[in-house]
Amino acid sequence: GSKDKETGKALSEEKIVVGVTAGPHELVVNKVKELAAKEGLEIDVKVFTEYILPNTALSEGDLDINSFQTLPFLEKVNSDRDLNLVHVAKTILLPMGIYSDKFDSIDDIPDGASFGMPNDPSNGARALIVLEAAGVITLRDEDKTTGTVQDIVENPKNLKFVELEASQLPKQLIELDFAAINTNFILAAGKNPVEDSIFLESKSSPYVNYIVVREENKDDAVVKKFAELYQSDEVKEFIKEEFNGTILSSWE
Amino acid sequence: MIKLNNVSKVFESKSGDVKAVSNVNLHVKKGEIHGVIGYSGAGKSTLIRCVNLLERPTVGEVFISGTEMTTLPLNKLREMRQNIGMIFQGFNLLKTATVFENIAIPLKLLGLDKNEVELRVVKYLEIVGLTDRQKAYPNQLSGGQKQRVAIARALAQEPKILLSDEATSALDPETTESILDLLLKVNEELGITILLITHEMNVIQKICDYVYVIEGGELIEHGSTIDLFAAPKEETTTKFLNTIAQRKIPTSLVQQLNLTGNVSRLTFVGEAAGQPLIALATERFNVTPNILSANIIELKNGIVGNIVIHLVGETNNIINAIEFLKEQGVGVEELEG
Amino acid sequence: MIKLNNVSKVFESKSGDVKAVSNVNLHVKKGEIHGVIGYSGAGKSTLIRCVNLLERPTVGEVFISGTEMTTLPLNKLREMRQNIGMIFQGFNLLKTATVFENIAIPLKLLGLDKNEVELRVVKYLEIVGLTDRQKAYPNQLSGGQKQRVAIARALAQEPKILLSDEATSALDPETTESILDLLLKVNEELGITILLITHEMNVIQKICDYVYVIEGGELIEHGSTIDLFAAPKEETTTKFLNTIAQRKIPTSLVQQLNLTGNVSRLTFVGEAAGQPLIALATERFNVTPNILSANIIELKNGIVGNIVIHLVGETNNIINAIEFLKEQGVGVEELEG
Amino acid sequence: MDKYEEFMTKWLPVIGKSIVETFQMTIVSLLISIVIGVSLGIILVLTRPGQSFENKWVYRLLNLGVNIIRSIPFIILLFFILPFTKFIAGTTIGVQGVIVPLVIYTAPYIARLMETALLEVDQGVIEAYTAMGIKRRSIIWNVLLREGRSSIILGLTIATISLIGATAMAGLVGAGGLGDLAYRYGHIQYEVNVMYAVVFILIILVQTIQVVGTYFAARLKRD
Amino acid sequence: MDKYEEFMTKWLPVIGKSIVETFQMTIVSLLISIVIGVSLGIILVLTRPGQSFENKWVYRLLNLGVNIIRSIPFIILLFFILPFTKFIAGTTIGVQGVIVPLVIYTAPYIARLMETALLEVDQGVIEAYTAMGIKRRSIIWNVLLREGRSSIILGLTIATISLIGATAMAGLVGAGGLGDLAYRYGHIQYEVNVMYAVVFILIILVQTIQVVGTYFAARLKRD
Ligand SMILES: Nc1ncnc2c1ncn2[C@@H]1O[C@H](COP(=O)(O)OP(=O)(O)OP(=O)(O)O)[C@@H](O)[C@H]1O
Ligand SMILES: Nc1ncnc2c1ncn2[C@@H]1O[C@H](COP(=O)(O)OP(=O)(O)OP(=O)(O)O)[C@@H](O)[C@H]1O
Ligand SMILES: [Mg+2]
Ligand SMILES: [Mg+2]
Repeated sequence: GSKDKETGKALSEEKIVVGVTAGPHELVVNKVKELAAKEGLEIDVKVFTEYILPNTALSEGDLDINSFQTLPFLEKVNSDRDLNLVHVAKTILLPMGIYSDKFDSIDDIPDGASFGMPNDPSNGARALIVLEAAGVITLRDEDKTTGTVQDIVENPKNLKFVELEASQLPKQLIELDFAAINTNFILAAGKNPVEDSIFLESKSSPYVNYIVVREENKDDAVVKKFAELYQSDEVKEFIKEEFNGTILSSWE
Repeated sequence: MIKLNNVSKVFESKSGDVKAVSNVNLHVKKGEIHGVIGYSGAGKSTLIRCVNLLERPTVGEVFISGTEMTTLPLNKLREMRQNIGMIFQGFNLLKTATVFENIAIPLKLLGLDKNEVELRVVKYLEIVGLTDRQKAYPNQLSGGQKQRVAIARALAQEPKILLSDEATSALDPETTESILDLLLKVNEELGITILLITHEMNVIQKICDYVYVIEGGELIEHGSTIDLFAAPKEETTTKFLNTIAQRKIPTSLVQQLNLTGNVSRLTFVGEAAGQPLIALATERFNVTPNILSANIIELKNGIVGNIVIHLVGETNNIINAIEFLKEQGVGVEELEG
Repeated sequence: MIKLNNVSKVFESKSGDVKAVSNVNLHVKKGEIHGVIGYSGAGKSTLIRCVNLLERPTVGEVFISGTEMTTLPLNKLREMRQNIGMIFQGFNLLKTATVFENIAIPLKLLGLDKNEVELRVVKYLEIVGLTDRQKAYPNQLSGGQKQRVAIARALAQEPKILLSDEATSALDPETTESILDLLLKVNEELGITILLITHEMNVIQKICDYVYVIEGGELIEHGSTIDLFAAPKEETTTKFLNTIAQRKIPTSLVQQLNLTGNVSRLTFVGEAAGQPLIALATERFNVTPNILSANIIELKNGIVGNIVIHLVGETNNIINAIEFLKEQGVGVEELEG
Repeated sequence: MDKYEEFMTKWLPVIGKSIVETFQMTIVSLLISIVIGVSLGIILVLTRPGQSFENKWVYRLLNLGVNIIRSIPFIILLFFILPFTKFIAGTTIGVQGVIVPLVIYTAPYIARLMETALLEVDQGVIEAYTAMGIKRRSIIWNVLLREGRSSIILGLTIATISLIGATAMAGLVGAGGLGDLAYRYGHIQYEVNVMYAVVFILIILVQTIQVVGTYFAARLKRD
Repeated sequence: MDKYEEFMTKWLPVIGKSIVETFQMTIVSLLISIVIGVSLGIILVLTRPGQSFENKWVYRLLNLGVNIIRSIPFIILLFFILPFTKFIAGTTIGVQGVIVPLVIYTAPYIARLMETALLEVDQGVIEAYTAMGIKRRSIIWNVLLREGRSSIILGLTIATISLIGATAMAGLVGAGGLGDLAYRYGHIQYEVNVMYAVVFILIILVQTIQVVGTYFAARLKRD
């Protein structure tokens, strides 16, 4: 458990600490926690509203497992901070969509329109990838998962890019012409991604989320058990019910 | 001008209620200078603060120029106060302002124009002798200098009424003298009405027309300065008077002259003091006067003389001489030989 | 006990340097009471604050019980200060503490045990007459009451040396009298050494052995109280003395008696004051004395008499009588008829 | 040197822009907050029991209002009042959109600091000016604010620095600024040099404000 | 009524847990911050030019240190000092992990507020006690802190409320608490009722602290 802070040892079989970010990841892991409890595994869920710390804390042994991130993000953090974290299993996919209060289709977007996008680099890059997929801009052909507004090579509509806190985009949508918004936030705002979006990220998106652990624990029994519980049918059912098909289980 | 009707003030506090002023009546007519004396804690400051309602009387009425103050709305009260200057026991200067500014700021705020403010400040700084310290801040001043700034501030307002709470108590005699001269001058020339508190009898002696003696919040004695000096009734009053006029014959003086015969204290007041009555009496009744102690107190409105006299002569003549003096309005009190 | 060598203090400020104390020498021996007088702003407070180094002299040495204070390390200075009590011109009480606590807290901090603190506080509260106000906070006290708390605080420390800056200036004569009696008592019984500032000559008269007169930061005159009262040299000193002893013949008294002959002021000091010299002289030289004004000032260590006398008789006799008085040590100053 | 130049060409414009944004946000919201906060502080002091404008209801209401706003953490306040921000500023985005929440956050805070400063002003002087029949408005300006100015300046210095801290969260509504730059590029992107540069700039900025504040407070104090 | 009950059964435990977390964070870091902050404030006042422990270097260094820490917005500070937090607290997450940054954020802030409060204390009384040969340590306790206590309490009230505000960001490091709850459910998940409930609790909490603070400050003030 959390007392076992030294890295390099196998994780405890009775109690693990799992880090998640607030929102769907939290909800799903709480479901996993319920299931685990029945099997004698105690899970302590730590909820973060920030994206770096769950990784550094994992690396330092304050967490045993985390479940909140996509691969591009994990790779960036690993290389930035010299961490040794590895992904062990897929979790959920939250497709990002493009939404607008003013226009019904991407084609109606006028010249010089304002485009709202998340201000954190990972979601920001993702938004640009989605926008490119919608055919509005072209990005530099390097690693697009770390792209920023500076990496746009063509912007025929002269869009203005407004970077905002991801969770507030639904509220501020009225002030923008259109915006890329994460599914969890649009859901929370009472909209349906499938019906309300004017463009939705494809299911083959690289932005699938993963369970992540320290390298030395990747084969630990308890990690396997946690992954199994996560990918169980009960959880799958839970995701379906809870999110109405807007968030997908991505592991088969 | 100032009239207090049955004014009382009670301070409530957890350590018990304090009846600071009880049922005091007081009346200062326009152009008069009245003084309040009393022991420390007698209620003098509280009383004077009731005049401009810094302290609201618990009971009683306060009239200024005929206007009842306690029921006035705030803006009227403010207007009334513009004519009432006050010198505080604790100075109450702006710490962040120089001597000059401490006098100038209130004048500016009272709406005087710039030149007038400048003129007045310069004038009153000169009067209190602080022209060379005008750029100093209060924390760079001596106790007496702070007091003088406070005096200058109150006078520069050129009010119709001046309330003064121990204005000269921190001052040396010379400076006190000059401040008192000034008060007399503004009183005579501008007709300013003054109610002052002091514990220095020379202040009373020099400028007061009338005196109130307060003890335990109550007015125990009051009267014109001359009456009070001539014939104090209460012990407290006497004690205050003793500081200015020795009323005992010094024993050492008694030794100096081998006394036989009658020794009397004569008190001359007003008219009586103006005439050479002793010379007349001694001539007419053929007795030799020997003055043991003479104390002439020059009050604002007259003189009170206390003369301890040794009369030598025939017993009959002495009796007649004393009779004559009494008839002329001289107070006579026989003392033991 | 207290010795200042050539002490000067200059305050620097943007509005110009102020030479508050210039080159002052002063020496108070153990068990003596010395007084400092001078006009407002003369530098008295600054001088006394140099004694316990609240103000560090710009130049000069300060010796207390033989120890040079200005070079002492802080902890030694602190120990020295524990024997020096001080009464401030501005009271300096804790606003957040009651009267009782204001006296008790310093005692506690000086390491006295609880009972002793309690005993002393009760004792000194009684002495300054504030027992019934002991639970009040300073903002609930009158000016004189605050002063008395400050006095009680300083005395309760029972120091070897007491510095007092206008301790009684806010007090009525009666209270002043009782405080002075107390100071005399602790001086006599405990041998406490006192250096005090005052502008009230009756304080000097009653308790001081020696007097310093300061003007513009300089020591312009000093001497034993008797010498100073008998023969003041400086005008400033005279002005201070005038507040206690009328040295002019009241013109009204002159009118009372039709004077012809010699009018002189006689000053008796010490021994001379003890003998019936006037009686002797008038008898021996057959002149008739007429006392116009007699002023006997009882000082702590003796008497100074000022008698204005009218001598009637033959011119030669009068001259001889005056000669005789001069021989006997009486100061004689002829005044115009 | 090369590395240094590279860093400069890449980041200098970004940092420069952030500095401008920080200044805009800080100065504009500070000025508005001072006007509102100081007024509120004065009212809080003057309407309390025993003071010259004693008014139980105004005092209680204001006190409650200030407390309510101070209760809400800035991060929540920022979003809580979005509709209000939109109404006042016309937008909830960018520097313009963050001024309103910053003011709402800072003004009650300044009010409280003012209260502390003004309560220390000697009642005796106020009394002296009251006795002279001087208008209460004049007394506020010429006695209360004047005598309290040293503490007021120290209070405003503290508030300004806290305000700069709060602007760091302005990035949440797209206003940018130095704090946001440090967070996004320094922390999340792990461009540590940017973070150090920004923190260094912030230190210089805050140090300057504090030194100036302390200097004036000391100079204006006269006891 | 049903809806209400449903809300209660679902959220009461969550809110209860958050309240406990907020109290833990606030009280522990407040106590430590007061000890450190008040000490720093006293040193800042006593070592400045003209004061009894005048020491230019200590003063400058401390002043600079306080400024440096105050320069860094909390959100950045939180991450900037992670290694230090790990070293002191053994962890960087949870309530335990947030105490260190909260203290580092609050202590210098309290130091500044103390400075303002203590500078107002009448020099005359300090002088009187110095003249009596009383130890400077005793003077600090019995004069400086005693006479300044009214302002000190108001300052600490302000600091406590700001600290509660800062704990709202504790969610960033997984410490939970009321602010985080409001932020997470209110904004990220749009459970507005939770947000309202939490904001209401915060208002009650802050109002209580302020009322208690104002009451004691007024009671202990004697002029
Ligand atoms: N801190 C200071 N800075 C500048 N000047 C000062 C300072 N303190 C005192 N002075 C000046 O030094 C002179 C002497 O002051 P001091 O307080 O010693 O006078 P004092 O004789 O005690 O007068 P008082 O009888 O009025 O109390 C005065 O002119 C005063 O203005
Ligand atoms: N605010 C207050 N609360 C309680 N008691 C007070 C208050 N103000 C004054 N007193 C008490 O009322 C009495 C009268 O006080 P006041 O200040 O009028 O005396 P005073 O005659 O001016 O004395 P002094 O000559 O010492 O200045 C004193 O006993 C004092 O302690
Ligand atoms: Mg009084
Ligand atoms: Mg003095």
